[in-house]
Amino acid sequence: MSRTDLGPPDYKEMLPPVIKENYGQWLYHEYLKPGVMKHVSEKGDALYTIRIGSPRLVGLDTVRELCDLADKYCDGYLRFTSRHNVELLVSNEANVDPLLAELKQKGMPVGGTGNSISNIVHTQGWIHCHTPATDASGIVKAVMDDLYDYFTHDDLLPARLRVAMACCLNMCGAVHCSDIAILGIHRTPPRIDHTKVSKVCEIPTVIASCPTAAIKPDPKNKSVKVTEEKCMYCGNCYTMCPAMEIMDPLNDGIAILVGGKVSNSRTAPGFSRLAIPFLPNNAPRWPEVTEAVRNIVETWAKDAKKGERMGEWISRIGWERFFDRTGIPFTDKHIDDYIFSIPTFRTTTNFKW
Amino acid sequence: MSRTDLGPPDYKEMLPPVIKENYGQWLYHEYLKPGVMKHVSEKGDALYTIRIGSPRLVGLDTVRELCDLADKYCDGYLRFTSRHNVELLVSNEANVDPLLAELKQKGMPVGGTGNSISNIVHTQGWIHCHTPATDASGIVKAVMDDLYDYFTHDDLLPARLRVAMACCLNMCGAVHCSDIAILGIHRTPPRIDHTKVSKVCEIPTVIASCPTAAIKPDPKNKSVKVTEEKCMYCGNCYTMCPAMEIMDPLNDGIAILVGGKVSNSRTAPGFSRLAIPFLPNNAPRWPEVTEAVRNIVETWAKDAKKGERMGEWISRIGWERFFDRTGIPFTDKHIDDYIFSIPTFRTTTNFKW
Amino acid sequence: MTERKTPMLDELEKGPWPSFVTDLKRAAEKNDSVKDLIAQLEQSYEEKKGHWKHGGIVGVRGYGAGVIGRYSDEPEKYPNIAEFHTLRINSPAGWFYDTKTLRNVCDMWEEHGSGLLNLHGTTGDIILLGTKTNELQPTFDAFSDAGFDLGGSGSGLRSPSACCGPARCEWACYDTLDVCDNLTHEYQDEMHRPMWPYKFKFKFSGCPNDCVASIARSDLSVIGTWRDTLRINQEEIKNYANSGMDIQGRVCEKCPTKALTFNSETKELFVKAEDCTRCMHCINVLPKAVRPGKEKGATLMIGGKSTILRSAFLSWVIVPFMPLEAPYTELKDLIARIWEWWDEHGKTRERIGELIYRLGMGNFLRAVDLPPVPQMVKEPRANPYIFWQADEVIKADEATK
Amino acid sequence: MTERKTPMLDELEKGPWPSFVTDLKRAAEKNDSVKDLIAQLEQSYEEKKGHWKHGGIVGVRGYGAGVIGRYSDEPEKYPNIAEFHTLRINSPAGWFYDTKTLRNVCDMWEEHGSGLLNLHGTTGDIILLGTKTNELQPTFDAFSDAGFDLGGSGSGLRSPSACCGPARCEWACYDTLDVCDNLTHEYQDEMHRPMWPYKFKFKFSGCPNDCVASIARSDLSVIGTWRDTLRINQEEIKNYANSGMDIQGRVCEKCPTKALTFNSETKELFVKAEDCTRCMHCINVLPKAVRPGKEKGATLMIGGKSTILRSAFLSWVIVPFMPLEAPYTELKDLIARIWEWWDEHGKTRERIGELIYRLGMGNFLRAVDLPPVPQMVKEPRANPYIFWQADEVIKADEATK
Ligand code: SRM
Ligand code: SRM
Ligand code: SRM
Ligand code: SRM
Ligand code: SF4
Ligand code: SF4
Ligand code: SF4
Ligand code: SF4
Ligand code: SF4
Ligand code: SF4
Ligand code: SF4
Ligand code: SF4
Repeated sequence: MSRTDLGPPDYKEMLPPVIKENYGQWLYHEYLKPGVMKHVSEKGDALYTIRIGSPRLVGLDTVRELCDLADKYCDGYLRFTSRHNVELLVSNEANVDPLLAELKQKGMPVGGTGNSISNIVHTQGWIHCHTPATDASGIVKAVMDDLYDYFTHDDLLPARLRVAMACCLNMCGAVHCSDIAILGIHRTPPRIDHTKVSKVCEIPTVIASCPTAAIKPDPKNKSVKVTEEKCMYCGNCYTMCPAMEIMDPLNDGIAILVGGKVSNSRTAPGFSRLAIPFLPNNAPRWPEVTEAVRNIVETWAKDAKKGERMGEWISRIGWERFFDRTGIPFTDKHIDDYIFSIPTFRTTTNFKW
Repeated sequence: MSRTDLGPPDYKEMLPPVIKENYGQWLYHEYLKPGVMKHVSEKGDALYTIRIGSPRLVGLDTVRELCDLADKYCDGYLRFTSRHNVELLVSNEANVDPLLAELKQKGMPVGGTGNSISNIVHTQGWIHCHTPATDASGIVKAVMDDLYDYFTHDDLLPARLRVAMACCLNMCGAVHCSDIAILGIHRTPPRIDHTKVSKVCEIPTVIASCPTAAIKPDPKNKSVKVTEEKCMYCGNCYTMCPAMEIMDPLNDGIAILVGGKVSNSRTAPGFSRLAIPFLPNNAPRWPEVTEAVRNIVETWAKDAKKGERMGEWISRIGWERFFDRTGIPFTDKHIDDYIFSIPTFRTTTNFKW
Repeated sequence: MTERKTPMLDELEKGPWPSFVTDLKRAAEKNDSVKDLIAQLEQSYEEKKGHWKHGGIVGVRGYGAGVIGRYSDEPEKYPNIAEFHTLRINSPAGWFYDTKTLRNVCDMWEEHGSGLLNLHGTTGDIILLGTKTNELQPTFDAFSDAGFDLGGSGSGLRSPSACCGPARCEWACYDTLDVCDNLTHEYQDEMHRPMWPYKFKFKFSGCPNDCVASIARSDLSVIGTWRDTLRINQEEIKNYANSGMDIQGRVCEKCPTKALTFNSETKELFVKAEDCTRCMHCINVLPKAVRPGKEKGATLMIGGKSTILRSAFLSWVIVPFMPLEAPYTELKDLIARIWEWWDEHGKTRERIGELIYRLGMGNFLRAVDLPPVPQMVKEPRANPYIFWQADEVIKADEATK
Repeated sequence: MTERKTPMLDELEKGPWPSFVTDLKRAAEKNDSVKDLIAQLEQSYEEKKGHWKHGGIVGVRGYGAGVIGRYSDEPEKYPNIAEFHTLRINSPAGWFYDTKTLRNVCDMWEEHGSGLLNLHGTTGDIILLGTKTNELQPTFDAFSDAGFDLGGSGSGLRSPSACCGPARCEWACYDTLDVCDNLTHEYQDEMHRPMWPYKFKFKFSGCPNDCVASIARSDLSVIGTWRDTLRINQEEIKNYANSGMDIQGRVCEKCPTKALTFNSETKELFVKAEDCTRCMHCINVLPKAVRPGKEKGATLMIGGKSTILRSAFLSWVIVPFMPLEAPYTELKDLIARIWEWWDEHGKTRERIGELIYRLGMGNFLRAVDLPPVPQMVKEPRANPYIFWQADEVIKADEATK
């Protein structure tokens, strides 16, 4: 019988020799070209990293192809990044150019370093989850196709650009702190199947799951009822109770949030904030979404100072200008009405016309 | 019989002629010396204002004395400021110096303009209110005595200094947005007189009055009970119900908050924030309070750049440095645990040691 | 009447700042209630404890507000302050007085009360501090005859107040005194007969310096501003520069939007108008050279208040710009809509800001018919908990029909 | 098994970015479940609606986590994905692989499942995407034999993850990979047998650039930092300056604390150490010339999470500096105290950050025995609603005794 609680494999055993020998002794790095980095150690050793864009949802053929490349050029070593790119770890400088040539020939995108867009961190969508308001992989593909040049170049954008996508507001893609967040949202209250509620759900848990206390017991039906004005369609109740259907093809769609970041560089990390409350779910290529994202990216690229990330740009020019310059209409939806709303209100006369 | 709903007297009738003639046509002003301003109109007319510090709680003798001065030097016109100072409105330049001389001789403080401390906005305290945790007029007198030079000079401080004092957390003195706020606080839960509750109070209103839902019905006693861990001694219940005594001489005292402001100049208005959670109620001259205020003022005066108000100084150096430099200990009390606490937490690694 | 030594209060007659104790003592010479007040205060100083009881409901005929009832909790010991109520007298806009009027106030109050007063209360009223129940009506009658009226208290409109504005300040962007006076007269009923969930305050500041602290201390803050470009007098800029003023350092570098450039050669100052947020800083530092623009009006903000219950709020923008010309119809219409909504939905002791917090700005804006604009927020929502109105979504049953 | 046209998905094979559809189609050639998956996905694209049902409880022997159950809601139409569960395989720290291992993963997954995977899931696991209930145990057995184990799911510890740290980055202030690996092994039980109020995540970043987004996406964020002064190599500064880098503009002016001064004559850069908040900016822009200091460790932060329920939180500082050396006893002791308190007081689906929000930092700090320090807050409280502990006040009955 298999053993339990073995834990993950030992990372040390899978590090390339140049890393083992220079572990903790790296001195600096250089960008040789987009997607190609050189790390130099105190001893003078060098490691070359080639970063390749990945759809993240891959089949075995692709993985084996990557292994072939790593075997051919990297002594069998590669890694994946926190944004799900592939990094081929080249110890021998002579292998860099041939590898790049082969990648080019194979059509595999090299890039994502420095002032570029990296891969879109994303989630399951219609591929595998039960609460999505949209697909994830499809939108990511459409957007990355559209922004492809910004991945393979690092001199077109003022700063790095991190886009994330989550198919529902659970936000598994951690879109809440991204330069641009693409977020699937529901827009109608759950539709309750009263015949199922008492069978498949624990009523007190369902009631407790609602952040706005919109759910009340409905003893007559041995079920629950929802005060619709209070419901903001989070789907929490559905996660607790499959009899409260939240998916609604007529109204589900996408919201765009902008200006978040994670790093502490210069400015503190911050949340992405609502730019576009709703875009329709136009599969298979979501033209409204790609267009909206491109518009935001290009407005920023044109207007920001060098080194200014999306949120830094917005905080310099002000949100009133952001809406002006992108041409995005401002609506009541943009104004927070949840727990921490008050600190987001403009409590000063200092604003721009 | 007297008429009702007459409204306030017509302000127009009490304006000095120079104001009537130049109403809305003032062009600029100058500070001639601390407490002495000259306003010049587009027509070239000038109005001289002499600002005098006032204890605000005054008797008729003082008011009549002010009237005498106004009659003698100001054609009978004077006003009061939003911080309860007196302003003598001199139309005839020749009267300025004689008036100043007489004020000096009478010991009436002239100042409060420009980069000075103005009067302390304050409240009733033991003079007239039923919920105070301390007196107001007494502390104000003690602090203004101590900071007197900063009132009569405008070149000792980096910027204006606005101190306010409220005798309980209702904050009638609007201490919540002051450079320095002196605030009376209670520190123990209300002591309930069960025999009186049902007679003098409306129990549901009392329960609803508690911001932390610490009050529950106590049907056995026909009264209410307080969950002590939840009570933060706001005294709201006492305002609704005199049978819930909140005053507690053993524990009542003073908190100091700092760094608030009201004007939109440079930075947005902001709240004063807790610096010292508790100082004892040492009437009649509250030496701990005067000492604490002086320490904060002098640390700021020494350390801030010209033009930097208390809060601007603190936000430049950081709160960690504020506590260092003033020598005030940081405690769990300083960390917010009310509704909007989360946005006050340090959600970045960017801090100073 | 209790005569006693007051060693603690005596300490407060020392020092350079004018002493309220001295004023109390002088007043006590003419008025026995002040003697008791001093004695009770000395006792409070000794015991570190107030000695006033909850105010009962006292007032004058036809009014539900303007009087704060107050009773000593040791009436046997201090019989002259067994009753010691205050009257709030609505002050003239901007707190301008002539001595005739002020002397008259003194005379009336000498006759009817303790002779103590606050000039002014923090809301801005003349506070007549201490009289007996049976003096309330006569006091009111006297003041009314002299052209005064009561201010607000309780769950109604509180006495509005205004900065000196156009009367004494070059920066006033609207007539603070006139708006204050006009609205105070308009809303006498709302002020004198409290009938709302809680109190409501107006304060009027002529510019963003906000000299009446309206943003912090009023539910509806009216703050002057301008829509066009601030005006620069280049001659005066030169004069400042020549007199040694560090314009680059003290003005340009402190401009929050970096909208200013100073040409140190020509000694000229330029503003990038579309970046300026009208913070007043450059105007404040260079009052002779820089002034507000010409297209003037006010920003309306809502929700300012102190701590109770949901902690203090600063007012936030609801109308970025409203021209304010008498008879202020647009402003009054909006006020009517705001009060109506608050009155309908507010819980007891829930101020307008807290109600909006509870029900959301979207609902508020729809109810009072104001268009949402980005000037209302520092930043848009970070959470995805967006409410959709019925007409914004497709009903499943409609679609299937 | 359903063969059908997929005109919508076909559209997603166009364009330069690698297509998941192409990968699906290639996988479908070898695996029927992927054929059904494609067909069901095409239906989702047509209908704009997901077709997965709530996961039932499935798993492997001895484990309560690591498997997400998933069922098609049209099992008759798509019988090969009637069951289509994912396994979460805990990845090696830093996501470093050799091809031998990775090929082995492929072979095992070819045998037991759909052949589709996510490299990686957003928490960092290898996601084996889609297999049947009766394949779960055999899949696990095979992976276990190959040295792999399951990751986390449900209300337990989730698979910790780490940036590449000292393995490939010059800025790592502690050994992210080792801490991650060590703690993951230490807490196997907490990960595999969920028994808490809700999920709990660790993420380890070697420096404040936070390349694993720990501050946003983990309940306990461990971010490298240093206590002393950053190190400047003046030779390299000169090289940068000579190569045309605008050090004044791009570095000094963007330093958030204005701690840097550049002498353009001598081409030297100086830091005022006590002002620097270690934001990394100057280091990021001048990687050859500036580096972190020598006294290294980590800042511990708590509470990071996504939207549910009280909206998203970023982690906040609870320990400004902790040296991190194996066996990480101080860290583990603290974790034990945190979990104990959360376990005792947390409600179902209440993450640690939300619990602290509900009960207050004061209570949290006392419970886990951490000293309050100003580094924990951006700013102190503005409200006066301060709680006092019993031993900080004088009890009335004690005093009268
Ligand atoms: C490989 C990776 C770590 C890993 O273990 O996987 C990594 C590696 C590096 N990061 Fe990162 N970062 C990685 C994700 C991140 C993330 C997380 C994310 O994007 O989700 C962040 C936070 C992003 C944010 O703020 O929203 C991140 C914020 C940074 C920063 C700060 C940038 C800024 O100015 O805000 C730097 C410094 C810089 O580039 O100037 C940095 C720098 C670097 C350096 C230069 C560090 C070094 O000396 O080796 C590495 C190459 C950067 C590059 O791509 O240009 N790395 N880095 C991750 C690559 C993801 C990818 O495929 O794109
Ligand atoms: C008389 C008064 C208005 C009134 O109708 O009563 C007034 C009058 C003036 N204020 Fe004010 N302010 C008055 C209360 C305020 C307040 C309210 C308060 O203190 O409670 C504020 C907001 C304070 C705050 O931010 O906390 C206030 C913030 C300002 C500012 C902005 C200062 C800043 O940099 O933050 C200026 C501009 C300046 O002085 O540079 C200003 C400027 C002025 C000017 C220069 C305006 C003018 O051109 O006449 C007046 C003389 C100022 C002086 O005292 O040096 N006034 N001013 C108030 C005098 C109160 C007193 O007795 O001290
Ligand atoms: C007299 C005055 C203080 C003073 O010494 O000047 C005052 C005195 C009282 N205030 Fe006030 N407030 C006074 C201005 C304020 C202000 C300042 C302002 O208006 O600019 C505030 C802060 C701004 C605001 O409205 O939030 C203020 C916030 C409160 C509060 C808390 C309200 C809140 O929403 O947080 C209470 C509590 C309550 O309403 O129960 C309160 C309650 C009280 C009561 C009625 C106490 C009570 O519950 O019975 C005090 C009566 C004292 C007495 O015996 O006369 N008072 N009160 C001020 C009115 C004078 C006037 O009319 O000119
Ligand atoms: C697979 C994965 C998305 C992906 O495509 O990569 C995922 C998938 C799910 N997440 Fe997640 N979460 C995944 C990473 C995250 C992250 C990101 C992270 O860990 O860095 C987050 C945001 C960070 C956080 O923890 O807050 C995240 C926040 C959530 C939430 C909201 C939690 C909250 O407190 O706000 C839920 C809702 C819940 O727990 O009921 C959730 C729930 C779910 C469930 C289990 C849906 C459910 O309620 O049953 C999804 C199962 C999908 C499926 O069918 O496989 N998932 N989830 C990620 C795990 C892969 C892995 O193990 O490597
Ligand atoms: S974001 Fe929502 S729909 Fe998407 S994988 Fe996470 S839980 Fe599922
Ligand atoms: S969707 Fe969310 S807000 Fe609506 S009822 Fe369900 S849990 Fe409550
Ligand atoms: S602050 Fe409190 S005690 Fe003081 S006057 Fe106002 S309500 Fe009364
Ligand atoms: S003092 Fe305040 S918190 Fe305490 S019981 Fe009374 S109302 Fe509640
Ligand atoms: S608020 Fe503006 S207009 Fe009014 S007095 Fe102050 S500076 Fe002048
Ligand atoms: S008013 Fe303020 S924002 Fe406008 S130019 Fe002057 S200093 Fe700058
Ligand atoms: S977090 Fe810091 S140490 Fe880790 S990879 Fe990123 S830059 Fe390097
Ligand atoms: S690390 Fe950041 S704060 Fe420190 S000197 Fe460099 S740029 Fe300034």
